Amino acid sequence: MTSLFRPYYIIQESEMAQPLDYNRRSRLKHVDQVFRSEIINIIPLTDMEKLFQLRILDGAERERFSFLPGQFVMVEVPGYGEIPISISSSPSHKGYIELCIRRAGVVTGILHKTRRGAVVGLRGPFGTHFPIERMRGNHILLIAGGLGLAPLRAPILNVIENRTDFHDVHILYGTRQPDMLLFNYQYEEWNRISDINLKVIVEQGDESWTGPVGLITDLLKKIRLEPLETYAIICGPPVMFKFVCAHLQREGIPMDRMFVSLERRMHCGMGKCCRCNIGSTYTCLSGPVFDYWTVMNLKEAI
Amino acid sequence: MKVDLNIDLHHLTRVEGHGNIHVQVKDGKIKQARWDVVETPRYFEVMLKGKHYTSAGILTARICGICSIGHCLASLRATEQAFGINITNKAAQLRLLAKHGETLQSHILHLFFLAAPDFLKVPSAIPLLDSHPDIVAAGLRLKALGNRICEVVGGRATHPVSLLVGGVARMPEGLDDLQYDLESAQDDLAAAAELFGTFDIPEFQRETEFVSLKGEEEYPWIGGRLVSSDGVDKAEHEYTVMTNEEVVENNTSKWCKLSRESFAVGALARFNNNHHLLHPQALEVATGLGLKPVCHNPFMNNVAQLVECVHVVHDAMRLVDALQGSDSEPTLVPVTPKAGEGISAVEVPRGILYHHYRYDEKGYITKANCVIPTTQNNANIHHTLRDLVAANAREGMTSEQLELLCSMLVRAYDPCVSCSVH
Amino acid sequence: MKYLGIEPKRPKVGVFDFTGCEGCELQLANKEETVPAFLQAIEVVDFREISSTSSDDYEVALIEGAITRDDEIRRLKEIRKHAKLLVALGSCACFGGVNRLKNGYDLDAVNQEVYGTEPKETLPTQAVKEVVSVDLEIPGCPVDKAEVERIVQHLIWDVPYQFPAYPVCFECKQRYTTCVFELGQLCLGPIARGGCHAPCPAGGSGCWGCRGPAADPNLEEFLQIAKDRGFKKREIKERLSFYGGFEDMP
Amino acid sequence: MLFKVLGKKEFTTFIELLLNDTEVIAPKQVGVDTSGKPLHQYLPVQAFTEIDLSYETTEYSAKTYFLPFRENLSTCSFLDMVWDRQIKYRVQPRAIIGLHACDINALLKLDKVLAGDRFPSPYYISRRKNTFIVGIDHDPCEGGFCQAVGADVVTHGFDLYLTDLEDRYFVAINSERGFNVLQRVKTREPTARDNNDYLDVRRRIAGQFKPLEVHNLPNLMDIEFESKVWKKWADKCLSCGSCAMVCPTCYCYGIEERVSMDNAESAKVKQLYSCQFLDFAMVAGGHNFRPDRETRLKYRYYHQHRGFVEAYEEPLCVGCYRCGRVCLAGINPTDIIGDLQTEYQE
Ligand SMILES: Cc1cc2nc3c(=O)[nH]c(=O)nc-3n(C[C@H](O)[C@H](O)[C@H](O)COP(=O)(O)OP(=O)(O)OC[C@H]3O[C@@H](n4cnc5c(N)ncnc54)[C@H](O)[C@@H]3O)c2cc1C
Ligand code: SF4
Ligand code: SF4
Ligand code: SF4
Repeated sequence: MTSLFRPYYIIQESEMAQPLDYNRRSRLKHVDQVFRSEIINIIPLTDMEKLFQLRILDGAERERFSFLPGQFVMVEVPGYGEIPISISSSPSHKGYIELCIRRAGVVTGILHKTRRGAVVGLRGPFGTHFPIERMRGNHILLIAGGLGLAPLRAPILNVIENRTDFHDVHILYGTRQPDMLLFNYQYEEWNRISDINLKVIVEQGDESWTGPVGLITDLLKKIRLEPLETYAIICGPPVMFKFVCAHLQREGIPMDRMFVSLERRMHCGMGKCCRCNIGSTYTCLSGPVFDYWTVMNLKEAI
Repeated sequence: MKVDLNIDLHHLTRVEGHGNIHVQVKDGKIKQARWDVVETPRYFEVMLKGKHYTSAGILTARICGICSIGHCLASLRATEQAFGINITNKAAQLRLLAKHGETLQSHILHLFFLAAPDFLKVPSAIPLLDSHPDIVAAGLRLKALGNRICEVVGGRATHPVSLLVGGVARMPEGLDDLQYDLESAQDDLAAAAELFGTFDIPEFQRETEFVSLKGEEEYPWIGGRLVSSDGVDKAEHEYTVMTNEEVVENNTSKWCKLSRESFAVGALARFNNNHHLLHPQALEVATGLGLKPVCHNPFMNNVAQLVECVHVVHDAMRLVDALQGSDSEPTLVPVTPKAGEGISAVEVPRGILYHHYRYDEKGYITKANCVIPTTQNNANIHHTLRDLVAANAREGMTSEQLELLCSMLVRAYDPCVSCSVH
Repeated sequence: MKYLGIEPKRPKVGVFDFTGCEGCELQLANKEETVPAFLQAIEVVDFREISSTSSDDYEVALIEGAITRDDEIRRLKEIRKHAKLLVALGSCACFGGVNRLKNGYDLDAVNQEVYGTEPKETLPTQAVKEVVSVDLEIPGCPVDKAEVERIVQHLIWDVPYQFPAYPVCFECKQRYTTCVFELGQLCLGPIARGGCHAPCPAGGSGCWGCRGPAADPNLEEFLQIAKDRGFKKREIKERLSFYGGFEDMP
Repeated sequence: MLFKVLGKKEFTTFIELLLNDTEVIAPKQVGVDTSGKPLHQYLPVQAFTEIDLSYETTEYSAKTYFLPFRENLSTCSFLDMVWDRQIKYRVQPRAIIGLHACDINALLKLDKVLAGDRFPSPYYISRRKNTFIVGIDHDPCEGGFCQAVGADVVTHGFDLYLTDLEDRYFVAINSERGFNVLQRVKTREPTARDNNDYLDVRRRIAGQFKPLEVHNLPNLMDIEFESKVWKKWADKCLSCGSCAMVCPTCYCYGIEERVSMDNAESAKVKQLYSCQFLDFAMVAGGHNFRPDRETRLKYRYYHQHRGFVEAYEEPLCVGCYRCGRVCLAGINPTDIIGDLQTEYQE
């Protein structure tokens, strides 16, 4: 007797033939495959953060990989775990991506121990992005606190590369101490570009610090805004963006012109594990980039 | 003749628990030859007081991490005796199977990982990983088998969870796999026998009284009459006649005696008293390794353990067979506590173990007593040590050599020191 | 073996036993299929129960057992001096374990009962952390070897290890075990720390809480549940005090 | 939909056919509770006699056959800097007999998240497509409120669906696979009497449910976000996750990766998790987005009766009441929803 049921092999089904493309939300089912990617360079930034340059090993996959500023990837170190990390490099940059990673736990701890040449897994990109297109022709405020510069660096680079599309561009960055500043080797470059206003502030200075001391909102107060023609992107810890957004709101910037990137625990990036839910909104699908109005409306968001 | 020897061994290694060996020979005269148990006392008998009957087995399992199943079974049996409960045949078979698992696990641990390094002249089994990987692998496989049996029946390898007053919680799953594993263990057992055949077991005889359970139709493990090779024969509840515990100086363990100044329990005692009930295959191994009853060489306890390993593997196969074909008889009978006294004797790897409880009508313990095999052996170890030193304190013997010999003697008893100071 | 370019360091480990059943030490030799790999990942420099080599040169000290005598206190303090990382292995070391049960009695009377006229030296049972500072506690009676392996791996990688935050109940459910409350027995599963894979309820005994309380246990509600189901105060108390892990709870 | 009538004897033959061919999961009695009521579980069965189709409910849902409590997602073998990944999806066909409407509806909801949507899960789809489902009608179970959440009837998501007409089964066929398998046994076309009897049974069942107001929940959840009801129930919560384990629709999970002791390989294991656990929303550095029981308990209801509705126009909960039954503390959806409604009315 022939058997009653024909096994269904998912990998042989026609849908599976499509190439891996997370951005186009393909119907592809092989979502657990990762791009094997090589760490091509490791650049220490501070005691806690390192910048990793990663190149997807497979040429065709590398060609196809594209992302928008604000999106994140899931980085897997097989055996240790998989974590969401915002892409810190410019979307126009093909060939490799940059991830700025703080040592915080198991996976990040192991990543900080790896050496150039090690291969990790990447899935993505996932999530929403900053609406750079919509921002064209407006004044831009790019504000980061602490590690918030990691997700903000992609829009910064994107804006710089397309500087003529925007009016005034302000980049404001604050950390607790001078030795916690990220990418400090780049400020010089960013500052030299005429017409970009970069300001850095720390909460506590040290002997060598000559810049301003205080909170990020102190920098904001010094900027004259045209609220209805301004877009703002704010990345940093919740307390920080709450204050900044409240300030900007008072200045008259509409809440749906301010964008923040939220952080939640994540295990899949694909709206399955539920760990990133805010209320019942998936941060990985509807976020991490939200406009401030949505954030205000999400119960338990901040 | 001028023989001066000194051994001052604190915390003998490769035994369970803390004990010291002190030997002093001056001018060929033994000044002292001592085996002192210095383990910290734990007072389980007191802790048992006021405990509910459901706690007793779980608590007493913690007397010993190696023979936890033995303690648990002795405890359950004592409670069942007190309440007048008869467990079903199936439960008895399951318990015996778990016991066999423990015997195998414990004996193999001792033979391969605690005793063998002496014969192979290394400080532990760790270097054997590189030098004798096959031996280590065979030992680990056999030990794993023992643990698997315990796990399947008892729910966990150490400190069982399925053995309850009234029987066994459930019929285990995975008996088929177990049968397969038991059958495949034959090669490793043969290899073990071959290995021990190559070992240089010291020639040393000391006339000893051996105490064990008395097998009627089967090699004895759980309950039954108590015998000694000097001819004492008592019922289970008369255990105090067999043990005569006394507190001694320098020792946190008590000492026991019967017809002589001390007696021995354990694999060799069981073998000497019950060899005729061993599985033929086990007897064959015994003969092959030169173990014949009545054997008075304490070092041969190692061989007796190996012989028992062969026996329990075969007996486990028989039990698994019987259990697989068995009917729907329950594994657990209802328990109603009542006031009373219960005494049980169980042969655990290191010898005969007694638990004795008195219960109030609500099922709480009012008095408890446990007599552990190593407690019974300690006096004998001590006295044998002296004779061993006397026989070897001759010209050419160095302190190091004698220390090794003494250590090997103590290890041969496979003492479970923390047990003995429960 | 090297992985991702990380050279695993091989920590020098000493294993030391105090008042206990040595069941936890025995676990180190259990889970036989990985014993060789385990012993290659660490360098055992002192482990009296299985080895005759001894040394003071260890980075990690695994302490088994509770502390119940003066000489043990001295020995433990000495070990603390040598060890970079001192680990309490098993419930005896973490909470005092079943040994703590004796603290409920007058020690002289206890001694009298067991040793008659020749009392032996003994102190009230203490957990290791009550005597010296402890860097890591691995609870369990006995410890779960798989968990020990994972913790050792995390030590080798030098990344933090997090114990499960969930109670035993969860693992029970994952094993398809019929709730032992349903069978009329008491169980500490709802408030005891998981990670053991719930052998006891599955085996038919109910959980005795050997791993101590779960993260943020709801003791109040648990007591209510136990009471509602007809369990007597004495029984509940006996259960909670069994391994000493719930000692600090109100 | 096609309908057929299957005699009871033929039904036995039919099940035996399945048993001979494939792994069969069915309701099986596993014991009795303290009050003597039989306890059932969906478990693998070897013989027709082990199956008890008259069961009221099971402690666990059949979810575990689609979303196992623990599932190995992939394994990696290492070689210094590089590694090689292997993924295996479960493809062995399996049949589940005797699912009630709520459990099939639960699968349909899981389909929406795990098989539809932007990133379908191959692990789930592979199990789902390889499972042959035979449902069965039954009288409401105690506590069940499936009718209120629209889960008491099911129109698709199964292969065959049985309605017991005493001496025969009325069979609804919903797949080609179901049709083909049924052809191996003798069936007949339904007569007018069969149809009538079938509709009678359906009517009888439908008439037995107790009402529970849920249609306003999405709104109510927002309005009652600060309600005292949450604290009242959360104070009882043991954070043990039992509710999520037995629920047919809870699908949250965590990932655990492990390296073998010899560093030669690793496994990525998915473990179903529960939003009631303390560390559910905890991130590195120790910040916890839901540190207290109240927000965690509220979240579960929020997800089921508001978030899911927002996304798919229907609640996630199918009203099987398993979470209510399993909870030692007596927390249950009917009382919580009832409390919310009462408070709202006041
Ligand atoms: C959208 C997004 C973008 C991020 N971008 C960056 C970045 O550019 N640079 C950076 O350094 N960090 C970033 N993070 C935070 C980063 O994901 C966590 O620091 C990281 O997950 C910690 O992992 P661990 O294994 O080292 O920590 P552990 O404490 O060991 O965490 C264990 C697991 O918990 C989960 N987890 C813990 N913390 C977080 C968290 N904060 N967010 C999400 N999951 C978490 C992960 O699954 C992790 O594997 C981002 C987080 C999100 C959600
Ligand atoms: S914790 Fe348990 S197993 Fe470990 S030593 Fe103590 S009594 Fe023995
Ligand atoms: S179930 Fe309870 S008693 Fe058993 S091992 Fe787990 S925590 Fe310990
Ligand atoms: S929430 Fe409760 S009632 Fe609803 S589907 Fe899940 S278990 Fe059933």
